[in-house]
Amino acid sequence: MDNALVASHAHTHEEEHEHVALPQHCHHFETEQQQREAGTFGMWLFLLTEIMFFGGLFFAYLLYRNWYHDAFVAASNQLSIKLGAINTAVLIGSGYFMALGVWAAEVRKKGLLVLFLVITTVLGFVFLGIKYVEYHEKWEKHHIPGEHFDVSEFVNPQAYGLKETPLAPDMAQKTQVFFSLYFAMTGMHALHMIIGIGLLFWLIWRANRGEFSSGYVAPIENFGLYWHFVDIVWIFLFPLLYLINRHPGS
Amino acid sequence: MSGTTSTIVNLPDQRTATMPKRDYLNNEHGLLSWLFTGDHKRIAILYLISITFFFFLGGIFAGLIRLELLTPQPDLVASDTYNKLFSLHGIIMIFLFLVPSVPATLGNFLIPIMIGAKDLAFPKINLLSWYLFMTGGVLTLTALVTGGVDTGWTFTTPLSTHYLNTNVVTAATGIFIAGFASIFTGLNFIVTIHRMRAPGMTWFRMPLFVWANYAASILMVLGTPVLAISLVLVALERTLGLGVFDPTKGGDPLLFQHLFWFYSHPAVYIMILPGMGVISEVISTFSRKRIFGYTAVAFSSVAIALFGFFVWEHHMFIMGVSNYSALVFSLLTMLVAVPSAIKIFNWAFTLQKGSITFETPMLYAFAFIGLFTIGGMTGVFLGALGMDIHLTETYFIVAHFHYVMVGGMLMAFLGGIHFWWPKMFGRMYPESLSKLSAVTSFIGFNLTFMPQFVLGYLGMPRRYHAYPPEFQVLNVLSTAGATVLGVGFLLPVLYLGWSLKYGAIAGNNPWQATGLEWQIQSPPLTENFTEIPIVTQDAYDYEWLANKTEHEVTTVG
Amino acid sequence: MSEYHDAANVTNPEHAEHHIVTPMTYTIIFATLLTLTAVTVGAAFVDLGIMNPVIALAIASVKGVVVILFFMHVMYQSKLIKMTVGAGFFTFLVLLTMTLSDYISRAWGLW
Amino acid sequence: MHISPVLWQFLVKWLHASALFPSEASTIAPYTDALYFFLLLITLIGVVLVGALVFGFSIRYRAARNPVATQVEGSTLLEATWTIIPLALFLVTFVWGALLYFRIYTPPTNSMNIYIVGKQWMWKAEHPGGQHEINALHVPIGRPVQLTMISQDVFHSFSIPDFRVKREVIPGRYSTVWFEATDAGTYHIFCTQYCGTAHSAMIGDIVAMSPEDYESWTKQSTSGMSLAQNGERLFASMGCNSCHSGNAAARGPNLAGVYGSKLQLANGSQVLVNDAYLRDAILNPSQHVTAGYAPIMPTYQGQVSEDGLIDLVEYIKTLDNNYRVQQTLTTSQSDKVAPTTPGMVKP
Ligand code: HEA
Ligand code: HEA
Ligand code: HEC
Ligand code: CUA
Ligand SMILES: [Cu+2]
Repeated sequence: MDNALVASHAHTHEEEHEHVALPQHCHHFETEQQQREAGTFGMWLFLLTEIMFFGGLFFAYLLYRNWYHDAFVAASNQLSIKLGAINTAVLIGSGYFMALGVWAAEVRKKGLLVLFLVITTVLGFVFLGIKYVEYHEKWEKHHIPGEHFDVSEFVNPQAYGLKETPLAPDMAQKTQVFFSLYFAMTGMHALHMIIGIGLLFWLIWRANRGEFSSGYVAPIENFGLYWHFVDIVWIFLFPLLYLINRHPGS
Repeated sequence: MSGTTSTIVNLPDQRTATMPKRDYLNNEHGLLSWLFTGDHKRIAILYLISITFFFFLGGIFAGLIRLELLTPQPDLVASDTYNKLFSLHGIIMIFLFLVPSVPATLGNFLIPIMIGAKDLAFPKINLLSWYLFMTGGVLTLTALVTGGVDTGWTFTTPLSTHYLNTNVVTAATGIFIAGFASIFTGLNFIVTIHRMRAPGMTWFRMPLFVWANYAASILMVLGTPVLAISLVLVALERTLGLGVFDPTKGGDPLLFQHLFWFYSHPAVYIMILPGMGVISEVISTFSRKRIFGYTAVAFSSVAIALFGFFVWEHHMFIMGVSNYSALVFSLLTMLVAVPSAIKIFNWAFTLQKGSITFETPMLYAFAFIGLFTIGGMTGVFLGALGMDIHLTETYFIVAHFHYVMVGGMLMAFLGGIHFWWPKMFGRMYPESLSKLSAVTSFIGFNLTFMPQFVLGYLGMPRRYHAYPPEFQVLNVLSTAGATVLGVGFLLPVLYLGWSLKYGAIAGNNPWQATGLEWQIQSPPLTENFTEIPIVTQDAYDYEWLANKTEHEVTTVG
Repeated sequence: MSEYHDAANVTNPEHAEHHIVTPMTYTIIFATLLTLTAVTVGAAFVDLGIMNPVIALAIASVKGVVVILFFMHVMYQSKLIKMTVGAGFFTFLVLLTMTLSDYISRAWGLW
Repeated sequence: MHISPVLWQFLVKWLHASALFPSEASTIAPYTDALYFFLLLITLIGVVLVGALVFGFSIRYRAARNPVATQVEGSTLLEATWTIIPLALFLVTFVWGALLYFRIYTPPTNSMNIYIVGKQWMWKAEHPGGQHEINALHVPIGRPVQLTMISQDVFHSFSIPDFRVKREVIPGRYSTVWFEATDAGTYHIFCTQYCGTAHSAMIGDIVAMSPEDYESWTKQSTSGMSLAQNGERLFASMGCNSCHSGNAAARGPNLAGVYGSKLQLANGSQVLVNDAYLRDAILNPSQHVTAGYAPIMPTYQGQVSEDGLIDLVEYIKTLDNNYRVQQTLTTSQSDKVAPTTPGMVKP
């Protein structure tokens, strides 16, 4: 064998890794440090794609918000700020427990880990539940874009007991753009939540078997990154969709 | 190396030569061992088979297109069918063939070996990527057999959202999923290149092939999701009646194009950069010389990737974008063309003072240099605002992008396949036949697409099923060329398949090349290296190689 | 804090840098985020003219950054990760500004 | 030995039918061709240069002649050379291309205006005099012609290769292009933007004729009503005149002479009133409310076709006093609210 080419200290894994040879260690990695860093880095790269994915939607929002500001204000005022705020808190809470879960895994507390993951999941469901209530309301009010979209509430708010300033019919039509974006953005976000909850179930099951309480925290940590990212998207969606212009008057 | 031989092909004595007993191909047996493999080399082979299939499918559509255009009248197929033909030709060739071509096959196979790693960072994700690709491919095929899709590969709204009743959603879903395959490949490469280099393998010791794929990976990771979201919105607009791009609802159809080209311009560099990487390896090997201006070539890849994100609007110059921003984008387009020129000249000067031999991969590399220069320069025509007005949406564009994609990337891909064939399968391809096919496809190619430049300047619009009779002569030439070209592309499949069993045994390093991949057995072991190498030499260090071969015969296994 | 500093150094056999963020930190961050949410809701009801969206976005950005730095541990990560995160937002910014260059200047007229 | 008749036919056809360049039939064409030849030239130089290097080195340094390669690291000087020279050439190209672009997309002020409506899959041309054409366009030579174009459905693209002009025809928004034909003759119009099934059938002829011929053509083919006259009828029948009567107390602003002026909007900005603005003011009135008026104008979105809009726009463009408006008001008054005060007629 070519000596110039081969590490003199080349370690084959079984012999040299006296410290730990976790079962999860993959053999194509030199060390676990390397494996773990690669995992985190890979996860972050994946999150970059998510940034760009939502980025397209955020740009569309930015554009139309400037074009059709009045329609966006009126349509946004149809959203329940209370539900939105509650949902923000719920999601932040869920993120908080996810973070605690990572900590629990790091300090190898199996019981706590499972508990925290379960709370995270429950809060995720609460979020989706509230979202469902909101969607349902839009459905009843015919605010879902498409054939049945109805602008009468914006043209003639008084008839619906609203204190809003009425919109001219042409501007009222543009509320449909707002709701299109609203459903696209929150829908994509909810889809990410649903995928996340699916993964959470799997992680809880594995955590319960003690897989993550012996020093192998990468899956928990990386899932945590995903979950927090979904949080961040919402952190931006909330002000953009719910809080455009809430003060009475203009 | 005595250096007196006129060829550097260095085959082992054929009477005693043997294939290694154990390698990645015979390590495990059975279909399942392939379908569940985590080995980057096997996944590369899976990809190779799949994209070859899609290439020929796309090629058959191309053949039908050319056949229809033989006469000015719309006589072979109905216009709807014609529209489906070029749409599927474009979709299949781009998303299912060219984007994954070099990265997912050669890149998958070689990048870990070139940097001295045992596998990509995430083997399972690598396998997942192939499954996603296949799912995307199958969905596209579904769209094809259940009635086709006729949006063109650009899915322009509002045409795609409101005016067509073909399988737009199925095809878009297919591309969406195949897009994630591409994202995962890129992600895997970036992590691997950052995190898994062997000791001593510094950034500036990496082969340029790795640099080029690294740059392309960045584009895949950051660009593809924007395509994904724009396709999602198109699908939602079709199915649920959302109004983000719909002008009758107040949306801006140009926004779709902004998002689409934000991906699809960088995508053209996803398509060309890995091919440029191949060319660097081939040119260096067959001139037995370090690449001239290694750092310049390495950085120009990164520069192309970076600037590639700033020029997309040049696909929309006459579409109704602001003329001021058209100015900005035109200027940036001129800037992005420079790094490509740098590469071309560096390759040319690599030949200087070399000791050049002309094996098949080298012929393909020469074809690349010539054709890409023409294709790239005509890109500059299109980037010049006033010129683009006349040329856009004509056959001039069709010729431009076939010159860069077929003349550039496809030639590079074929060159790379020939170059690394002995490494992948341990056997040589037949040299004279392959030279013949390289020359055939070069001639056929020029005959096919050179007349299209003229056609384009004469004004023949693209995506035309019938055309005024005065354009016929040039179209006949083009169709004739396509037939030659088809033969040129069909031959390699035949003789490469043949060589799998009957080719001469290649040995570890038939080209006497310097890359780490050539220092291990061919075909490699599943784990690539029995022991992780320590790298002490730069890339393309032929003195190191000469000294090394003087001292010992390299065998691994 | 050091109590949780993974004394056995098991999660990270070769490098000891891996930082375990304590529940205390998490809780502080959690409280900050909730406060900021309340602030942003409150600010929405005050008429600040053009500053309204600016403030809302500024607060959202602060929240986002806090989440990235602490919940997502970027604060304690290598330079590579920090640059990766930066690259993502940079590309998003490119998408934003370069596309806007079209939309903003369309209104300038002449053509 | 003789050439086969098929081949001979082919050669003859080749020589006669496929000129390598389209005819230069507009004032723009020579400018475009000039840039084209410049670009061809640098391409040729580039390709020859690269070819010479590759082939030259290949011959000089082939292994048979040069068995041992000499390793060379690189050269900053050379790198700089082939960065700067192409960059300089590309920048020249950019400037040249930009100048040409402005030339092609900046119509002269004295150009005559023709409206084009694109729809799947035909072109409708509407001359101000009321001549309508389908898949054909008659224009005089020696006179700048501006096309104001819009699509009823998807993107199309109006291309006249012999004039070297082309412009996207966009749904929901006017785009313009101009040319001045120089040679009488018939040239192709192509739709160059893929627009669905019969995209390749969306073609037509542009007939450039001498001013006299054009004159007589206009006379022959008029349908009796000019666009503005059509517009006037619409203006009355759709009730525009009830608000835009020009009376001091009218609910809507006076439209006479508004075209080409600068309007002060309620939100403080100023706009130039052009065709696009007029169209938008009818469809999306609340998006740019004129200062001093309430946003009461209803939207006519979906109630008036693109052709109708063109008629209205053309009418408003030609409106230089309110005499006709008042006339129509009295004739179609019965079902309309009468203006409250008998107004004074503005100049
Ligand atoms: C592999 C794919 C690929 C590559 C690499 C490129 C490379 C380039 N492309 Fe191309 N392009 C496409 C694929 C590609 N393109 C496709 C698919 C389309 C059509 C999409 C559709 O509408 O369907 C398209 C369309 C397209 C357009 C849009 C036209 C239109 O719609 O109106 C433009 C406009 O600027 C353009 C420009 C360029 C430029 C400037 C480059 C540059 O990067 C080229 C740089 C290279 C060189 C410049 C050559 C090397 C230079 C030298 C050797 C120097 C020579 C020496 C001297 C000058 C002395 N391309
Ligand atoms: C990787 C990308 C790629 C590749 C490799 C090709 C390869 C070819 N393309 Fe394609 N092409 C595109 C990408 C590509 N194309 C794109 C993106 C479009 C735009 C689509 C759109 O408008 O939306 C396009 C459009 C396009 C058009 C314009 C259609 C139109 O606008 O109306 C034409 C016309 O000549 C054409 C021809 C060809 C030919 C002759 C080949 C040849 O190189 C193919 C050669 C290969 C074979 C022929 C198959 C192998 C051989 C056999 C199986 C033997 C038997 C076959 C015969 C003898 C014919 N292509
Ligand atoms: C109910 C009254 C009313 C009717 C009917 C009406 N308009 Fe208007 N129009 C207005 C008012 C008020 C404005 C100014 C405020 C604004 O811009 O919305 C206006 C503005 C305009 C403008 C913008 C130019 C300017 O000077 O502000 C145009 C053009 C116009 N109208 C055309 C029409 C046409 C064409 C019709 C019929 C198809 C029509 N209007 C019908 C009330 C009306
Ligand atoms: Cu209209 Cu193509
Ligand atoms: Cu491009």
